[in-house]
Amino acid sequence: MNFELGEEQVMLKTSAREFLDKECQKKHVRAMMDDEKGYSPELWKKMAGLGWQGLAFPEQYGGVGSSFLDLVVLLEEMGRALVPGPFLATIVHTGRAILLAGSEQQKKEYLTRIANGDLVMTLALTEETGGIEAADINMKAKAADNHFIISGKKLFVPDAHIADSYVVVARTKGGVRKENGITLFLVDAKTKGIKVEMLKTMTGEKLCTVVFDNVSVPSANVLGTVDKGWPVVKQVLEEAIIAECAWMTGGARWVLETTIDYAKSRIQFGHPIGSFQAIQHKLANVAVEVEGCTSLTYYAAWTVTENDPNRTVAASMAKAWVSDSYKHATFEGVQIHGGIGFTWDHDMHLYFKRAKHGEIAFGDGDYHREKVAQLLKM
Amino acid sequence: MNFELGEEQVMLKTSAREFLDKECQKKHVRAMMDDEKGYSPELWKKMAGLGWQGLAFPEQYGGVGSSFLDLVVLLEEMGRALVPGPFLATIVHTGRAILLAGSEQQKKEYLTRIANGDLVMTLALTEETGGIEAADINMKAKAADNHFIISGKKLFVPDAHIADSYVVVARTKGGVRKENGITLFLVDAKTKGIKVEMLKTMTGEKLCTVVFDNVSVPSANVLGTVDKGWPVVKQVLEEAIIAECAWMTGGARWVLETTIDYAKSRIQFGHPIGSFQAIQHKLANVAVEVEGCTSLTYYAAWTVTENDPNRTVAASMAKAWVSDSYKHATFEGVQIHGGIGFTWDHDMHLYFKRAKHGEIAFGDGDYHREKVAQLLKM
Amino acid sequence: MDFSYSEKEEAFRQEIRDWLAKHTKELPKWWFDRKLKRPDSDSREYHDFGIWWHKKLYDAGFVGLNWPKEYGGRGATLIEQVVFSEEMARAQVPGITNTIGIGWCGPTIMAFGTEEQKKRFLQPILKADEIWCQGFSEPEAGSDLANCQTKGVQDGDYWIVNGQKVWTSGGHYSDWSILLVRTEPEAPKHRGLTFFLLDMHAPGVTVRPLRQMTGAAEFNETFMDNVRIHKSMMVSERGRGFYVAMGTLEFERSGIGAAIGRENTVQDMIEMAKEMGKSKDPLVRQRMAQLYIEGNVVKYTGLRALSRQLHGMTPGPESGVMSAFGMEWNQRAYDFAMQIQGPYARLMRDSKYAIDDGRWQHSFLRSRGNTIETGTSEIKRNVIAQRGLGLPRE
Amino acid sequence: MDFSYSEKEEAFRQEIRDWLAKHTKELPKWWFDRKLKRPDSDSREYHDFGIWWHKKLYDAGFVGLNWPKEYGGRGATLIEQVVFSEEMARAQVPGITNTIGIGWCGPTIMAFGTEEQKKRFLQPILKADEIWCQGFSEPEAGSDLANCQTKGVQDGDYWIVNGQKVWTSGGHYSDWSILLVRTEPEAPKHRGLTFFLLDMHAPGVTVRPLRQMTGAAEFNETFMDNVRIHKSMMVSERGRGFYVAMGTLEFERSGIGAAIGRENTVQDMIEMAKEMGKSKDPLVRQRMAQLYIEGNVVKYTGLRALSRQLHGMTPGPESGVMSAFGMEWNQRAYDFAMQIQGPYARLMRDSKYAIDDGRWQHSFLRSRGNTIETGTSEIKRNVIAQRGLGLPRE
Repeated sequence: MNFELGEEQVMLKTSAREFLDKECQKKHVRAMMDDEKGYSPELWKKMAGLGWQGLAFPEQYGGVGSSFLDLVVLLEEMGRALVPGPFLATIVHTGRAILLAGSEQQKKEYLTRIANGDLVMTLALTEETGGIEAADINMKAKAADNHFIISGKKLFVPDAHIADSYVVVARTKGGVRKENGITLFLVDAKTKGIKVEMLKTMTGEKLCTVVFDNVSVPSANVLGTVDKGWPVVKQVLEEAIIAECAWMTGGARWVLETTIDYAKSRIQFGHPIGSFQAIQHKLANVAVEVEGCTSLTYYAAWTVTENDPNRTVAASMAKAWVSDSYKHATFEGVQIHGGIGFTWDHDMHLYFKRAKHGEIAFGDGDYHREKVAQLLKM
Repeated sequence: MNFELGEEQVMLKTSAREFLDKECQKKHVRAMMDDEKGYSPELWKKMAGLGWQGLAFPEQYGGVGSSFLDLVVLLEEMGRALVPGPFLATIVHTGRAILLAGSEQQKKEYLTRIANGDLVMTLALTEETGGIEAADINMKAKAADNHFIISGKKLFVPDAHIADSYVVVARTKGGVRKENGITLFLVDAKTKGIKVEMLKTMTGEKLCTVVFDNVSVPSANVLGTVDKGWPVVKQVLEEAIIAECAWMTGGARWVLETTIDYAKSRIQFGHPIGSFQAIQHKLANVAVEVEGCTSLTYYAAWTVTENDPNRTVAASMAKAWVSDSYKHATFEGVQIHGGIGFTWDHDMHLYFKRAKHGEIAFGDGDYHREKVAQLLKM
Repeated sequence: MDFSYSEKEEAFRQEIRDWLAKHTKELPKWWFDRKLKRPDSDSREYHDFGIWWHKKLYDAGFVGLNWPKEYGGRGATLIEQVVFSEEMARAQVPGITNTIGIGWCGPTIMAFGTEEQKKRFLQPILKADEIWCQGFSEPEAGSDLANCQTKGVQDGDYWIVNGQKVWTSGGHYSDWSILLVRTEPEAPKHRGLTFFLLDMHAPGVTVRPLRQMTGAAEFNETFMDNVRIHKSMMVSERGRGFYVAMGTLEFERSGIGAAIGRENTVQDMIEMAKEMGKSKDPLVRQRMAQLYIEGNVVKYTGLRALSRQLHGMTPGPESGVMSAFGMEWNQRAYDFAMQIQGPYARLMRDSKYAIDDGRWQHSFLRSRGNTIETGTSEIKRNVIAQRGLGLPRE
Repeated sequence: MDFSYSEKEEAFRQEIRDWLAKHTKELPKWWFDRKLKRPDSDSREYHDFGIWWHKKLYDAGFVGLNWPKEYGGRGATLIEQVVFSEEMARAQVPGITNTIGIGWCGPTIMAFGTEEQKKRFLQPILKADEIWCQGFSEPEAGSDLANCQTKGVQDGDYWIVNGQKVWTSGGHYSDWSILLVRTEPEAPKHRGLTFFLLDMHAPGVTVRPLRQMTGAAEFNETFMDNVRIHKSMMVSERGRGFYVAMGTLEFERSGIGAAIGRENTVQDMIEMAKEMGKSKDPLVRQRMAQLYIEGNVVKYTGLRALSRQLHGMTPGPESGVMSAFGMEWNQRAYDFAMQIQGPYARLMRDSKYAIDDGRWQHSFLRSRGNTIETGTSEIKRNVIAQRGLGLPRE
């Protein structure tokens, strides 16, 4: 047993930190908030050059063959740097789905291109309810010969405006058991009948509506088995949740460290404010919370790597905790920074907003606590 | 408009404080915890001599004719002194019910004796569910000619072991609308078929089970109208809740003041601990909460005095707030006192336990917040 | 103890109601309909709208309620001020503008100013003909105001002032500012400051917008480069500035308007929760009820503080206490409003699908400044503990 | 990073399981059935029961896992200690007794004691033949240990000790105590203390039970009236006592047992909530899940701290952090347990209708001591901030 990062993980972390300190400064993050695309294709290519996109994919699909746990180490650093772009959407939300459910040919075709940095993808999952239960999926896909016709609207689809291709979650069969009758499709973004519209978000991250108007998708593009897509979505959601937690944990730690530094140097009443007990105790509490983020996120990532049966509860525990903790860290971060922390020019608000964004993504604290209660068989 | 105590209220408060400082010291409170009766009949008589039992009853029934608001001023002082005995049970839970619903003869008979200090009464309301909704009342009272036969069990009845007489809430009619078919009875404690058993409580306050085994009660002892008792219970509950809040607020203020005094005098690390910011902020928070207790309780008491339509929501707001605040004040009170606050010999734990007791009485914070939500038409 | 109003007070209430019944309909549609777009809070349009409404209130005699009649105010009782706040909040109409001028600068001039200053400044403040802002905070003097670094050097009848202020609220539309300047560099920190009235249009004054995390720029940085202030613009004496400023900060509004504003916020949130299909969720109900209860705690505790004032008693801990608590209430409320919206909470103003055109998102972000801008929560708790509860300073 | 166990560790786990399978059934019925009456925690009966079980564990080689073999311990790895704690907690059997002796006094003697002291004391500590307690706190030295007033004056080969200690845990059953004494009244506070081993049966030692708010008296006051302590009972040097004591307080248990104990508590609470018909209440479900999650935070953060230790790194903030958080967890959990019971929460042990014979009530009251007894939450947060996060002292 070892709860510390291994040597290679430390190297990955260190090199990622160095790379991002140089290539993804806050100036870049801010520029991308207003940028039409929302990411830098050059940076994307550079990351692919470092093997990041393919980090957790097997070597036969152009990947590095590292574990999900290793990916989490990287994601933590990316979340710390607030790297703008479709990384989570491409690698975790869709890449992992293809790895899980794809045919050999699909994996070869898609994962290799993702790993090379040639393909941007996203998952078209949520609809107007905003929910992530099977019952929230109402978009219809009707079987015809050799193809399916998809119609309906997806909401809050990240990076759909730049994605080359989507994994679309649609309903191919009705019935009482909502978990049955869901199918995953690989859909080319340029297919006729697709309309993408960008929404304006608090973080500047790009979320879109994607309207499907009688979009025809070849049957060969079904990902996994027809009507049996939900278990795949469930597993991908678990991994997406843990990835989100890693991203958020990285940000939370930046907030903690930055605020500690500020508290050490900011003088009021002749003393550094970090010497005041009220500030010390606030920061001690934030430290407890951030350490908890790391602990639960790594544990959850380990359960994915090991395919441990505790995976589901571990993911929900992590998300409930990290959702509350990151947000709280940024609340205190702004407060301890005082006026300067409330300005647009200080970077704190970038994390503040990202924390709120992350809290909401894939279910908030209340949602995941209820999940935990269910898993405890209450 | 005036949110300060009037001159007479200040006098009442001051004289009550002086009287109780002398007559109801903590030694007495502690002795009564283990005492079989749980109160001092001598003290009871003295209080009656001061007009306390009859304070809020009209003069024609031997009372002083003061308002409910005045009673609340007194109750705050009694709660501060932790006066042991059946005051709330006799004056508020039953006395107010008789005042509300009793016939002229019943009022004369019962209220006069209560005011004189000759009668101890209690309300036999809750049953095994512990709830205070109409649906929780399942004890049956069957009509026969000129009398009713009551059978069943009441739980958590305060001071039943010393009460001369009970107001019993029983069901005289079944049906879907649980609010219909409830009747109140004045029952002599010595009636055949009544068995009282004392429970052991955390505070040493006396709670009992009262078992009614075919107890015969004359029809003349019906309080109010047969089958129409629930509205009376509802109103009495509101008054009981506000009375409980006043009692608790008095205790909470003792905790705040005592802890401030301790924090000023206790020296650690060469300074009074009250000079440490962590202690200052804890106490500032408790002060906010205790001030809120006073504000909401007095407002609620005023709504009763004025028969204001906001009475129901005011009572629930007060109880939700006071339940949480008194408890929190004692948590911090123990903590700031450190080891000494955790001992049996220090008085803090008497308040600590009474706060928990009060939190639970007549619905806790969650219960009353839900009530408020209903009243806000959510 | 009596929570009801006298006949005279009720008559005043009726006067306000009658006025509101007539004039409320003149307000633009976007004011009432939370689905409609409203101008940016830092825009000229919004500012002008505020002045327009203010002048209506002024004409009706509703501005400067608490100011003495001799200075153009109404000389209203505290209770009448409560009644006014209640009615304004209940009607959900905008309040007065030039709030810093009327709430802080005017009273400071009345208390410490010369006859000349009173004659010159008070009337235009009331009418909002001259807008005022506040120049206390500096980069190195946030919570620690006595650490003010802006320097003033005497030069005949003038003072030459150099330095920088931050968090000048509404500085870009302001005509005048109250200003704290270090004039006695040799004196102990608290005794080296002097209080001035600064013409914001004077040569050498530069105002630069300070953008907040909301994206708006309600505040400014004010730079003073050899600004000349005539000695007649000094308030009180040399070296007394810190104490004048502390006096200024005591002129806090009763907060009653805000208290009733909280009830409106809860009502709006309930509506929004219903629209989102969340109003039956027991967790949502608990938090909403708690917010409502807390709002009432602030309201009634504020009224108690007022009562004490009314009876000539010094305010107890309950007054300061509620300031911090009320500010934190905003933060809890708007965070919760975001939570109710779920994934929709991420959408901002001007976005398709944004709830109520993103006003909750704006409030959520804006509310984080509340526990900083008029003294941090931490400082307020220190004050409660030390002044309210009598705990010792270290 | 790897959360799984090695073969050797799994073999050790099997050894424990086998032993438990055999011996668990020897435990009294009341240990497992929360409906049954259990002896008072401060009673002789309960104490003797603890010793009986301890000796079984000792015979099986499960006591002093972390003690070096040369001192009679098992020299187990940290992970093996975790495995042991896990299995004990999972089986819900009692732990060892003489915890202060084994956790604090023994390690202090090993680290600072003389050869003679090690020979004399270590073995009886392990076997629980001699029970130890701790004599640090005094009425005027709670959080501020350096303020110790108990006086020691040298008299030939002896020290004459006078003073009073409080919060001597289990003092009434103890044979020996570690003791902090002021021997150099002229020296600065922190340099004037000396660390002794005190025979609790020595003439002049009086132990008086200190009743807690639970009604039980787990703790004591210890009075020393001209007690003679031989100089051979001194640990380390004169004047070094404060530093030895600080070292003692560092020998904190990994807390892993407690972490898994928390899972058991949550499980028991879920059972209780079901019996009370409250397990479907969404508010109850939220809080229960939160407690479970928090329990896991403490568990995995504790394991991370252990890992750092295992790899020879100094523990990060995560170790101290969790101590305060874990103690506060108990308080939240038991307060919540009371809430679930509604009106039944008021009933105590021995009362008809008391839930689980009042054990939740006892835990509720007892838990309030948790954030005081091994250093207050406030002190722990100071330490986290100053040592863990590197914030400056004022």
